[in-house]
Amino acid sequence: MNVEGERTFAAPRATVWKVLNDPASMAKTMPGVESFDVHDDKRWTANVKIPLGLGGLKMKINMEKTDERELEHAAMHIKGQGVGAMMNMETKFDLSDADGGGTAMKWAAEVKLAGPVASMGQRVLQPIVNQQVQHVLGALDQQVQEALAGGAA
Amino acid sequence: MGAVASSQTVTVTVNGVEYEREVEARKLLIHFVRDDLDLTGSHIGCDTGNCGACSLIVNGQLLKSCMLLAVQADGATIETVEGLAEDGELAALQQSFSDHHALQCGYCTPGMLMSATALLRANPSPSDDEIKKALQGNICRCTGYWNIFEAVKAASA
Amino acid sequence: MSETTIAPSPVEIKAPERKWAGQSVPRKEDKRLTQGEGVFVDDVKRHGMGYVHFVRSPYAHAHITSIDVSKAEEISGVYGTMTGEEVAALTDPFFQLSTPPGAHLKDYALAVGKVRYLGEPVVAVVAETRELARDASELVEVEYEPLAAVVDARKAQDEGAAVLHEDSGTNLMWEGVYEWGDLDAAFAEADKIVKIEELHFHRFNSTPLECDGALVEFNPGTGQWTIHTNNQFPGFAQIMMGPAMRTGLDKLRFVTQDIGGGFGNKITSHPQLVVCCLLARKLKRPVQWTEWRTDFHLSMSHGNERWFRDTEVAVKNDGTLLGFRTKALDDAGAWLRYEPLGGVIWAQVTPGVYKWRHIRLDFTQVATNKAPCSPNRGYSRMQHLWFTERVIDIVAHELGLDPIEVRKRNYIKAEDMPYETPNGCVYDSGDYAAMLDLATDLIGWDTIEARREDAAARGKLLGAGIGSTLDSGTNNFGQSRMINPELQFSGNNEVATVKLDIFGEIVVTLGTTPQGQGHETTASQVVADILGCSVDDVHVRAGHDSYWNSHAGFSGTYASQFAVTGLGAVKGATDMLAEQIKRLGSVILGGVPEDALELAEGTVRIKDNPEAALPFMACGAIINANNAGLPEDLDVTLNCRYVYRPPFQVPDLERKFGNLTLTYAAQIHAAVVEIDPETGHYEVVDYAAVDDCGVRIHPQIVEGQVMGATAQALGAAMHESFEYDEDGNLLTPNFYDYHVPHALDMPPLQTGSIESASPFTPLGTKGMGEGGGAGIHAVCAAVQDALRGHGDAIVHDSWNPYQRVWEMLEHPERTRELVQVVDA
Amino acid sequence: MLPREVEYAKPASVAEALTILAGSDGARALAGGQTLINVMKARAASPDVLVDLNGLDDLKGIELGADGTLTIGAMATYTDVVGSAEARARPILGEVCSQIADVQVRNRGTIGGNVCSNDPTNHLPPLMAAIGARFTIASQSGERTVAASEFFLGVYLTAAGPGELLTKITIPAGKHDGFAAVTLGADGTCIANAAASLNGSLRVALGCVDAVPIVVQPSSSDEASVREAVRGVGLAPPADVHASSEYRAHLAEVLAVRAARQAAERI
Repeated sequence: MNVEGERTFAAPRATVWKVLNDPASMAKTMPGVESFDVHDDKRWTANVKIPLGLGGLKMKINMEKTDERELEHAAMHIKGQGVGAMMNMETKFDLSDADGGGTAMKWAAEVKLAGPVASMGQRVLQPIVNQQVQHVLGALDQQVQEALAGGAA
Repeated sequence: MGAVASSQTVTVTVNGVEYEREVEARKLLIHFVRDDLDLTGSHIGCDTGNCGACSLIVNGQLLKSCMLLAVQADGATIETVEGLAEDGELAALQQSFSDHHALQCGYCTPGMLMSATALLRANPSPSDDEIKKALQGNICRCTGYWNIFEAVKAASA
Repeated sequence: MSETTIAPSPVEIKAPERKWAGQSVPRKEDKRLTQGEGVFVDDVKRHGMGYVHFVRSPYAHAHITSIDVSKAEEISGVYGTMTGEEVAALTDPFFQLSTPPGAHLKDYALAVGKVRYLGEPVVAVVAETRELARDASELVEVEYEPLAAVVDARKAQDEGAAVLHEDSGTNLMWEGVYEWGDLDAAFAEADKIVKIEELHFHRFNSTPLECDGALVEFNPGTGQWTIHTNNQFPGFAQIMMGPAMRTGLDKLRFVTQDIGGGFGNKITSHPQLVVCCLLARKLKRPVQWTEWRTDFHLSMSHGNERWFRDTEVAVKNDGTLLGFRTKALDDAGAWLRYEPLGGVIWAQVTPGVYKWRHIRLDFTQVATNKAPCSPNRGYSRMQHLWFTERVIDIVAHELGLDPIEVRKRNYIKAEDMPYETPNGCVYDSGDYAAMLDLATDLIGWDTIEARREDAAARGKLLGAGIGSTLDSGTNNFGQSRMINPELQFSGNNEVATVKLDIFGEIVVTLGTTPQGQGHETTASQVVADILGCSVDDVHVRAGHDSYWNSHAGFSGTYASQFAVTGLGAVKGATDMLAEQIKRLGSVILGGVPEDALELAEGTVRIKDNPEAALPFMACGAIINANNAGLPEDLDVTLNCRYVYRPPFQVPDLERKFGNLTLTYAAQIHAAVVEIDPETGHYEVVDYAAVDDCGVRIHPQIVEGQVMGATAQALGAAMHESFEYDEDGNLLTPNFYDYHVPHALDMPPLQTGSIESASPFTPLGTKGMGEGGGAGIHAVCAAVQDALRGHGDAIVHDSWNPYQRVWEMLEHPERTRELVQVVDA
Repeated sequence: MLPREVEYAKPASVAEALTILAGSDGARALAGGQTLINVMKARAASPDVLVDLNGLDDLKGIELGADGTLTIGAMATYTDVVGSAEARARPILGEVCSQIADVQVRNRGTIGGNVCSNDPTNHLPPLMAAIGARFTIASQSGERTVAASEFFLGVYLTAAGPGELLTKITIPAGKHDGFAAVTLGADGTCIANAAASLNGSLRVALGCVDAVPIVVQPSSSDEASVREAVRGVGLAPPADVHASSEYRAHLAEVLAVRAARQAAERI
C-alpha cells in the first residue's frame, strides 16, 4: 500500500537533513524501538516492538539509504523481519524551504506486508500502517526540535 | 492474589467425570479436551472462531472452545457430544439428525448437536428463524443446513 | 450422428427384486457420527508421536538464499527437522502427467531453492507438542530474495513476465486444440454471430470442514509405512509417492476411517504425506500432521480458475445454436499436482446439454504464483458448463429471446438418448426438457413477473435464472492420453470383497474412501437384496485400508462414481457369493439343482420346499470350520472379491474422440434473486433443484448431495473466492473473509427428481454429487435478469459479490462493451 | 490454533487486576477473548501476560439510573445486554448486540472487549460514538471518564492504555436511534456500518471506513442533509477484498441515510 504526505518543521533545512541522516536520531523515530546498531552511515539496524494494542509485534528492521542529494532528497529501503510478519518499505523524503520559514518535507512510502499478519486484512492493516507513520513523523519532529535545542546549546 | 503463571493445574467435570491435569496457560480448551482428555468427538474446522465445530456447553452456556483457554475452564462443568446419548441410546436430537439425514461427513455434527441442544433447552419449541439463528455459528459444508433445520424442528416440542 | 464411437453395449439389468434398494434406510454411519465416535485423522494417536509443523513461505515468489534450522533443533522437545535439500536428496521429483513444457517441472515435497506461492511448505519441524513444533518453526531462519509475482494468468506469457519454473523456461504448462464438426459451415449457416470478449470463472474450492492431515508410522523391519490419512484417492497418492520415494507401492499402506468432507480437495496431499513418511523414518517415531484452516486456504487444492476469451457463437435468428469457438486460459497455480488433467476433463461435457455439433476450443494452461489447483467438486466440467450456460443466457439476452425457449430449442432430446456428442461421448439417458418443466413448476416461473413488480414496489430488483448442468461420472482414464499420449492409463475400476464368515456374518470390504456419501449404507442395501437378508445382517467395514487387499489402481471416492463403480463391485462380489452359497446348498441339501434353490430369510432353501433350508450360519461354519468330507471339486470359499471394470475403449487420440465417462447425471436448477440497487447487496430468495441420476439406491442420500452441492454453489456465486493482491498475498485466508454460507444464508429450497435409468451400468444408477455448478449458473442468470431494464449489464464473472453487482448497475456499459452481435 | 507462551492470572478484584496490568507493559486484559484469542492463535500479536477479567462480577452490572442513564459494566456480555430489562431503556443496544456474530460469541464476547479491540468491522464503536457513550477507565492512579471521540484512538488502540482498564460505559437516556450495516451474507463480517442517534441533534457514526468511527452531525435527518454531511468529511476508507475505497464510501453514505431514517422514524 502507498502512504504519502507533507509536513513542515519549524527548523532550518540543515537541521532536518542532519536528523534524517543521523542513524541514532532516525532509530529513535521507530515505534517501540528497543535497540539499534549502526553499521555505517548508510546502513543501520533496529530491534523494535511495534505496539499493536493487542500486543507488541517484534521486528528486526534493517535500513539502507539508497539515494541522497544533500539537503534535498533521501531515499531509503527498509526491510522488517518479524515472526509471522515481513515488511518491505521504499520511502523517500524531499526537503524544501517552506514559505513562511521552516522546512517542508514531502514524503512517500510504499509498504508491502507479508506473512500471517497480512492475513488480518487490509481494512485493519492500512489504518495500522497509517498510525505507525504518524508516530514516526511525530517522533521525527521531536528529534528535529531536540537537534535544534542541541544546536543552540 | 491470583498467581501469574505460565501453567497451572486445571480441574474440570466433563459429562459427569472429573479430570485434573497440569496445563500450559496458552492451551486452548478444544486442544485440552481433544488431546489431554482424549474426548475427540468435538472437532476443529477453522482457526478463527467461525465454524463452531468445537462448540461445547460450559457451565450451562454454549461456547466455542477454540476461543477459550483451558485454564479459564478451571472448575467448570462441561458437556460434550460424548455425553448426549444415555447408555448407548441416542438422544432424541441425535436420532432426529439421523432420521432427517442432517449429517453427511459428520464432522460438524458434534458442534451442531451442542448448539441445537442448547437451543432446545432454552426454547423447547423454537420458530424456524430461531432455529436458524441458533445454528448461525456452526458451519456445515455438506448438507446446506436444510435437513438440519428439519431435524431440529422435529426434535422440538 | 454419422460416425460413431464404440458405445458401450447396454447392460441387461439383472437387478434382483428391489426390497432394500430404493428405500431411504437409516444410515449405518450415523450412530457413531452423532455420538462423536467417528475416527477422523486427527483423532488417531500413537505413543511417542511427534507433531509436524510446516514453515511456510511468506512470499509468493522468491529465491531461498539460506535456511538455518540449528536454533530450532537446539530446543529441548524438538525431535528434528526436514528441509527441501534433504527431500531433494532422498526423493525424486513427482512424476508429471504433462507433456513439455509442464513435463519439465521438478516438483518436490518441500520447496527446493525457490518458493512459488505464499504458504508453500519450506521446512518441516517435529516436536513433542503441537505448540512446541510451532514455537520451534519460528526459530527456523530462512532468507529470501523476493521476485516479481505472476498473479494474472492473462499476463503469465507476457514478454518479461517472471518465470516460475526455470526447468520449463516458460509459464506455459500445457496447450491443446480441440475441434469437432465443421466450424466454417456452422458460421456460414448462422444468421448472427454473438461475440463475447471475455468470461471469467473464479478460483474457489469446497473448503471441507476438516482440513488435511496424517499420522504416519514407519516399520523399519518390514520397510512399510502406515499412513493414517484423509486423502480421498489413495490409488493416485500411491502412484505419485512410490516412485518419488523410490519404494514399492505395497510399502505405502493407506488407512482411513472417517473423512470430514473431501469434494476433491483431498486428492493432492501427497507432498505433505511424503514429508511425513521421510520424517517418520528419519526420526524413528510416528509423526502427526494437522493442517489448519489458514494453511488449507493458502496451499491446498484450489479449484481451476479459467478465462474464456474471444468467444464466437454461431446462432440462427430463432435461437438455434449451431456451434462456438473459444479460447480457454486455465490458471493452474504454482504446480501441476493433478493438472493438466483439467485440460481434458472438461471435454466429458463438450456441448453441455445442447445439440450444437460444431465446436472449437483452444485450451492453454499456465502457471502462476498462487496455490496449486487440483480437483474441486465439478472439476473442470463446472467451468466449461458455466461457460455454456453463460453463452445461452447472453445469446438470449442479446437476441431478445426467452432463455427458457432457447434452452428447450437446443436441449438434447430424450428420444435422442443415448446421444453421441461431437467428441464421441455417449450421454446414456435423460430428459432435460422434462426436468426444466419440473424446475420451473417448483419455482412458480409463471409468477415471476408479478413478483418482479412486487419487489420493485419495495425498491428491489428481482430476477430469475436457470442453470442446466451435467454431472459426468465414472471416468475413462484413457482421456489422460489426450493430454499426454505416453501415459499408460485407461478405463477405471473399483473393488469390493464380500464374505460369509464362520458364524454367518456377511462382511463387506470396499476400496473406497467415503466422506459422507453413506457407502456403508448403500452397499448393505445392494447386498441385502441379492442375498435375501436384512441390511442389518450386512456388516460393511468403515473406511479404507490397503492392507485388506480390497482396492485397485483407481480406488477412492471422487468424480461421481460410487453408485456405478463401487456398487458395481459390491453387486459383482455379492452375485459371486450368492452363486457359491447355492453351490454349497445344492451339495448339502442333497444334490438339488442350483436353479431350484433361492436365497431368502438368511438361508439358502429349496424354492418349492422352503422348509428345506440351510441357514447362512451353517454355510459359513461348514466352509470355514467344518469342511471334512466336502466334495474335492467343490470350489467354494464364501469369500468373494470382484473388480468392477466399466466398458471403455481407449479414445482416438488423433480426433480427440471417444467416450470419456460412462454416466451423465443431470441437474436443472432455478434461482430467484432480489437486489438492493442502492448497495448491490442481494439475496437468493427462492430456489428449486431438479436432479436425475438414474436409479436411486437411497433417495435421501441423493437429495442430500443435491442440497449440499447447491449450498456450495450459492456460496461460490456470491461470496467465496480465493482473491490475491498484485504481490500474490491471499486476501481470503480464513472464514472471516472467505464467507461460506451460514444457516441464515439459506433460501427456501424445493427439490425434485426424475429417474432415467442408465442403460450402461449394473444397477441402472449414475454417479452423482457434483452437480452443484448449476447453482452458480442459475445465480449468474438471475442477476443478469434482475438487471434487465436497469442498464442491461451482462454477467461476465462466476463470482458476483455485492460490489460487482453495484458496479454493474453503475457502469453497465463496461460489461456491454465486451459483447457484440454481428450479422453473419 | 497454537498461541505463543503466555502467562495467565485471574485476579479476584479490579484493584488486583490493575496491579498486575501495571506490573508489565506486555500485560493485556482478557475479556471475552473472542478477538484477542484469535489474534493470539494467528500469532499476529502476543501478550506476555493475560489478566483474565472473567469472574470480576463488579464489572458485569447493568444499571439504569433515575434519569435514564444506563451504566453497563465492561464485562457484560452481548447476551447479558440482549436479555437485560434495564438495557431496554436504550433499545438499540440490544438490537445491535443481537446482530453481532453468533450465539456462542454473544455468550462470551463482552461490550468492553468489543470497544477496546476497536476492530474497524465491529458494531459497537460506531454505535457508542453515535449515542454519546462515555467510557470510564481505571488505573492505579485513579479513574477518568472520556467521550467516544477521545476513547477510540486507532485499530486495536483506545484510551485504555497499558496498565489501564475500561470498567464501565455510561450511556445517556434516549430512544431515537438507528443502525444499518452491509455484511457478508446474512450475518458475516461487516463491509460497512452506520449508527445514528436523534436525541436532540442528529449524530451519525460511520464504521469500517477508518481506524476509528467517523462522526458526522447532519443538520437534519432528511436524506439530502445526511448525504451532504457524509460527503463533507471526505471519507477515504481502506480498500479490501470486499470493497474498494470508493464502494465503501458509497455504502457509508447509504447506510448513514438508513440509520438516520430509522432513528427519525422512532420519534
